[in-house]
Amino acid sequence: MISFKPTEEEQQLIETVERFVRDEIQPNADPLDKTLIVDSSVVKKHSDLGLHLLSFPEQLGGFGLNIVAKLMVEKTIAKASAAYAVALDSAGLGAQAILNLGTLEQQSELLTPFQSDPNYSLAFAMTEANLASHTGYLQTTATKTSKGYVLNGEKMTVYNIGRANQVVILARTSEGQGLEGVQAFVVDTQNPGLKIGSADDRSGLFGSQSAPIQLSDCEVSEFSLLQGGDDPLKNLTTVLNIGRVINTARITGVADAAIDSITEYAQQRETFGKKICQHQGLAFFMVDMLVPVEAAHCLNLKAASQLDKNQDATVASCNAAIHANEAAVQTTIDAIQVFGGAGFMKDLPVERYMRDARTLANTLGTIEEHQEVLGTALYPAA
Amino acid sequence: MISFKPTEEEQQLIETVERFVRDEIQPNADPLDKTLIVDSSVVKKHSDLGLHLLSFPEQLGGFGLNIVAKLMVEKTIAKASAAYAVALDSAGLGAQAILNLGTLEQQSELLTPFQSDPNYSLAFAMTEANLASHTGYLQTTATKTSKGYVLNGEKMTVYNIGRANQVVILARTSEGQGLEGVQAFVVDTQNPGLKIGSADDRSGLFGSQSAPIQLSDCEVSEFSLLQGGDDPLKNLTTVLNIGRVINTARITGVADAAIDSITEYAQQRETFGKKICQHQGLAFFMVDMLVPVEAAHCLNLKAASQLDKNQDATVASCNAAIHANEAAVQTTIDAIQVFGGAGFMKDLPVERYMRDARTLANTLGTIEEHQEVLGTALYPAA
Amino acid sequence: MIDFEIPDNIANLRNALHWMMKEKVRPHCIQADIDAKYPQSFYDDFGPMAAAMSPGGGGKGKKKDSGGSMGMPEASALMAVVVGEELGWGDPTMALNMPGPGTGGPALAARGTEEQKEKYFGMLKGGGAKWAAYGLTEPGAGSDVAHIRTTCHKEGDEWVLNGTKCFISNGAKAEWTLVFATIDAKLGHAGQRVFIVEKGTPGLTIGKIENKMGFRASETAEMVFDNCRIPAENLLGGEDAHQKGGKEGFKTAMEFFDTSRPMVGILAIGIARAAYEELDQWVKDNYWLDRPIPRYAALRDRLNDMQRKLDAGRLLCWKAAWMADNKISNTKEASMAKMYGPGLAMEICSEAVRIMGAHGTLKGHLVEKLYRDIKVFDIFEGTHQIQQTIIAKHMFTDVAMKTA
Amino acid sequence: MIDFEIPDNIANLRNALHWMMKEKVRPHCIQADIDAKYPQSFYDDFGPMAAAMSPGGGGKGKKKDSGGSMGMPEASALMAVVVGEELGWGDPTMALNMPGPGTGGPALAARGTEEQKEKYFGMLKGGGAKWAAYGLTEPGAGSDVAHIRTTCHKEGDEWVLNGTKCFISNGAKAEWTLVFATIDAKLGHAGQRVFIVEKGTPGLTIGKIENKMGFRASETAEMVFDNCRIPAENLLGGEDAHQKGGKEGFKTAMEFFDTSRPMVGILAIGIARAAYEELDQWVKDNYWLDRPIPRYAALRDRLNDMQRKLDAGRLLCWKAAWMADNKISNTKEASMAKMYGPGLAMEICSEAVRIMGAHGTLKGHLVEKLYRDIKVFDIFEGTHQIQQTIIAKHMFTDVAMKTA
Repeated sequence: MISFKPTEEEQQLIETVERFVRDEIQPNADPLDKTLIVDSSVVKKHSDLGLHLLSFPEQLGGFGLNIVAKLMVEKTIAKASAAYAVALDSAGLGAQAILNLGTLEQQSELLTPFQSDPNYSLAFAMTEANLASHTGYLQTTATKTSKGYVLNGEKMTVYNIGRANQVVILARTSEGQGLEGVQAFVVDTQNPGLKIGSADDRSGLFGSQSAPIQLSDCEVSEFSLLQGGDDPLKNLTTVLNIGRVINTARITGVADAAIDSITEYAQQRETFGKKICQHQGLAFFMVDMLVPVEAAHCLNLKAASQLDKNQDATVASCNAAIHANEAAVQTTIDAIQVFGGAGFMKDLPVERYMRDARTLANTLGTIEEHQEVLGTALYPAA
Repeated sequence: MISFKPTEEEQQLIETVERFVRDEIQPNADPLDKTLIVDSSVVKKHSDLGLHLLSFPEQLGGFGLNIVAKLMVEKTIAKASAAYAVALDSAGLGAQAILNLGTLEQQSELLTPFQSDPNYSLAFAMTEANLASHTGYLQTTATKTSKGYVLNGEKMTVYNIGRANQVVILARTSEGQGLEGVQAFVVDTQNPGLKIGSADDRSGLFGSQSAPIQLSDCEVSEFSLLQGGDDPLKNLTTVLNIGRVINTARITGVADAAIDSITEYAQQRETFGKKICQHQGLAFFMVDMLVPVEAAHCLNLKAASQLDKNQDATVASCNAAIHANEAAVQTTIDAIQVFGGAGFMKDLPVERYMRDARTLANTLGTIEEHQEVLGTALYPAA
Repeated sequence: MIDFEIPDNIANLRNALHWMMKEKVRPHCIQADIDAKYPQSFYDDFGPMAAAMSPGGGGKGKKKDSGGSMGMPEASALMAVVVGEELGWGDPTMALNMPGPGTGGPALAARGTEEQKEKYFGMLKGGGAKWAAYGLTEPGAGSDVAHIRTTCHKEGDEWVLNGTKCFISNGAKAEWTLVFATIDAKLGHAGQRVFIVEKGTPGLTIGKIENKMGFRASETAEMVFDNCRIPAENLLGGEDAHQKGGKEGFKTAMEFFDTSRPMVGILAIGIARAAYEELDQWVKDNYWLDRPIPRYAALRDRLNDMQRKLDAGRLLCWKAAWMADNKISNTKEASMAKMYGPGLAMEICSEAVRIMGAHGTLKGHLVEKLYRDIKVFDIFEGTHQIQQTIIAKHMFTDVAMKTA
Repeated sequence: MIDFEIPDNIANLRNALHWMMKEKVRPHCIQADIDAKYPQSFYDDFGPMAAAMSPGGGGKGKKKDSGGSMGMPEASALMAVVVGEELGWGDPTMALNMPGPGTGGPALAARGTEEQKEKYFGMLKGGGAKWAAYGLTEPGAGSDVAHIRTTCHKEGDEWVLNGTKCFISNGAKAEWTLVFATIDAKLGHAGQRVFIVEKGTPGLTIGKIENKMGFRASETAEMVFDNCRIPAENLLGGEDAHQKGGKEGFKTAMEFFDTSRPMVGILAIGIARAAYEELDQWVKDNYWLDRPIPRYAALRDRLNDMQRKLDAGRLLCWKAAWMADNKISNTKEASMAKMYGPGLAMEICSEAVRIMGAHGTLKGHLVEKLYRDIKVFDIFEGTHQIQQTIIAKHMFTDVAMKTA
């Protein structure tokens, strides 16, 4: 039955997260953007609350929370600091891949360390230099050997790789269209065949360090391969759909922050003898920012809800990602317009929103990729 | 040297046309839309002024006017009535094709009748049912025989065909990319192999009747083929570029009319105790209509100027066509918004502007075709 | 729990309405556009069944009847928008053509006295398709509800109405019309009264039937009141309702926007979905199946964008309706739904016509008709700009907004 | 005659500037963005030659010098926009970084006394790169020129300035700055005065240098005036100018918008062209040459749209400039050029970054920098909304417009 009401558990969780954000993230958001240093006490408090393991099953120390709840948490944190949302997500899509694609044995061995070590971290490597994140054109290969697999290729924009213990890598084991023939491997970051490049310097998300990695005859054991369970292609698709929903949650969080900032400013600041919000032209301009962000959030909730029901959320998650990318990029650009010259200065967070929204929008697949995935799903050429 | 100033001759011509429009077209615009009957006295006065033969060389009874001047004339007429602009253009692109592609003998024989018979008329048939006006995919064929050519195929949206004496038909004489292999034939509308379908009923341009034609083993003489002169492909391209400029001139004329109508209305009508134009939100909305129309007109002037200098105007004319199509369609839609419910009623001309702009925009190649032509010209695949 | 699944009973109703639209309405809609009406016989056959199934037909006034023999779900704003999308999809004019009390229904149900409800809902039952109408708009007022100029004054047991109403859907054929008037324009909202005016009341004449660009199969009439005398008992809600502090008339005009605006939004989404489906098929026929043309990637992106925005608009309507049902203040969300749907539908219809080229403007093609039909959705029930103004008022709550 | 051909002498100048931008500026622009400045030595070498070639450098004040040894065309607004596109293309910050009088130049040339012109233009000549600045904006005033709060009052032979100016380009390194102040805010425009304030004048301190999102290689300073005493002869235009009915100061602020706005428009077009060219190459490298990917038609359409809109914006700027040169009132057209260029450039930069995906946000890519640089063009010299207001005033001449 159609409903927009969170459960009571979700409501309570959000209130907890809101308190954490107000006390811990909000005051540290600007310092992270300026210093690029993640405050370790924030990381500690985040993991004390168990927020890093929300979606882990209970036997692995988590709360077994669904994607809708995870979406709400990520949106709430990103609203204060998108970089912290990324940096604090130490399990992230890598752990999600292990949960969805790994055997129980793999899950247990690879995810148990999170319970004892608050600094334990997993990264996820998909994007390649050519053609951005077009998974259909991944060139990293995994070749079967007698002892396991040998990986070769290059990945870019691997978030949190600097502190990660393991990294889940998508590589091609056979030719195929789209995700066919692509499988996931868990590789120790100490593996001598894996080289982490120097940290990326990006427009935004300062502090959520990403870097490229290079795989040169990187040997991994048979155990590293996540077999993919009952339906490997479907399950890998699900992992990427979850990735889109989480990234979209962060993007809409940033857009929300931008809207909050102009809403407040437009009611304080006067120009030409009136509050900014009392100039009808500017009021309409701001209203036009609101609607697509609200729609993007609804689309994302729909995708998350489908994932929680074990339905194929490919279309819904691509829809949400595209809508949110467009809305958040435009909203954060337009927010600067409302602030005028002051919006361009690093004294106010609004310029950070613009850089962070843009950077998130180009993460884990761009609009170009989502369009391609959508087109293939909805309008297969005859 | 860059200049936006018309010549004195052009200035005088426009003043003449403006008088003609004010006296003859303006009062007849709404009747034509309602009755679909072209007023013959308007046709007579139009030809008395020689406006139907503006671009003919002097030896054929014309004024040898350039495309820039023709653009200005067509825009001025279409501003009052797009349907009259089409209906009064009895020589039209058909004559243009004969001038640009025909021999002197063909020009003389095929165009001289215009001087003696004010009702003489030529049509131009390019568009086909499949893929709209994608000239690259024309399927009408002309096969060489001992006596001449045999044409087979179907054309749609042939304006003025009902009263035309001759029709210029684009047909494929050999395989080729784009316009390669396409040639123009002049066919008598009495030819037994040519069948004119029943008149189209379209969204707009009421009165400028168009119809489809069917060619079934339509035999034409050798003389019917317009050889294309020194460089047939280039010259045919030029004809189509001219067609775009003229159609774009009409479209911008309609957009101008819509803007004039809202400018007047917004200064008269009050809502919520103020003139419409004093509501800043609506004033900005109207300003946003103005800019793209002005830009479209500049782009079209550039294309016309290039044609007059015998330069390749393919890119410029496609740019102008796309820009004008988008701008005029949006402007005429938005003009109705300014009028509110009244704009939707046939008592005011503003709903006609919306229908006429849309119909012109889908004439002689849609945005899709212009994009394809542009893309091929500018970004040839490696 | 956050959920987007349509419950089975609503889905069944929607599917049934879809079937009726596809089989019974679509085949006639182009001709009805040309004739500027569906024949009365069409409504006599189709109308009663459709009205019974249509969520908007009786609104909440029908709630107690609606759980009955048709096995229908309980009426709700959410049900209305889920099912209503099919009305827009079938033929936009159907949304206003459906026999029954139409837009006047909810107002009568909510504000009428028991006697008024019994008499006037009863008047529409039995004996073929019958309509009622809602007379608010005036020439010169448009979206400006506060500036109604039609006057009323009491003379003995009667009210006397003078003025002109325009753009009244089904005004000419309505058995009765709810008419808004003012006892004194200077009193503003407090002076407004609503009357039930029966067809054929002396002093009421039907002015011109509008000749419209689109939405032609829906009749739009002018109603002229010249010393039109109405019995005192036809004051909506009775005299008592106006003793409690007034603004009853204005409230009547306003309070149903919270559910009617999402409904207009979803009707527009339905129309846009119809255009999208036509285009999808056309692109398949012309760009994919016949030959490998390089433009297909470009067109596929356009189709992608359309289906995405359709779903975005749908969810905005659902959310606003869900809020209404759950008694959560939804004025902002209802305006967002109303603002987004018609704008998007105009965009999609325009793009469909554009891509279909010379075909797109040819009468007989559904998209040609939809292109002319859709524009008015951005105007009635509060223009796009009125919605922006309302949303702005809710966005900037700390500062008193002027409508400027 | 309607004509769009660039005359040879202007084309030569443009090509020369393009070469300089490509060879001398582009190789340093990413590092300058990181350092938030070009080194002084860069300007000492590059600056004088560039300033001599740059049309905006001296404006009309340099007209009589400019026909000389460089074989340059006569200075005109049209020449400025044709050539100026290359400044934006090379590095947007260059437009404000160019040594010389900058934005203050035209005002001094037009309004200054002969003595003032001789002294202060002279001060910038010889001995390496030197700058002047233009101090109009205040914290809390923004685009609201009428509400200047910096005060001036006369004490004997001196004027005393108090207040704060912000967002002043080259403010910290300027040899002199034109400073706008008011003798009495209640007098509005009539109370405004403009002063030439020399670097190091006691009472003038340079506040913070802004840390900006983009446009970083252009210095933006705060200037604080605390009982800053200026000799009476530094009142721009002298006392006499203010006896004629006032508003001299306000006119000084306004009258150069007719040529400066098309210039801002074309700078934005130049920036957008740079992003478009980067994207074009990237698409070629990634979508065409390497492998046959079906998306190329979709991306080609995007490139088509970009080059078309670039030309549209270019022509709007050309037209506004041509009108200025031909003494045709161009306020509306200048605002149209200013409104269109920066908006378009933001759109193109954003789309280029988007299509380039993970590469697009990586520092070191030109588009990443341009994306951060461009936004401010839609703000300075009158925001987008200010341009809309101006255009509306010209569109609706019959009705007095409020700025509301």
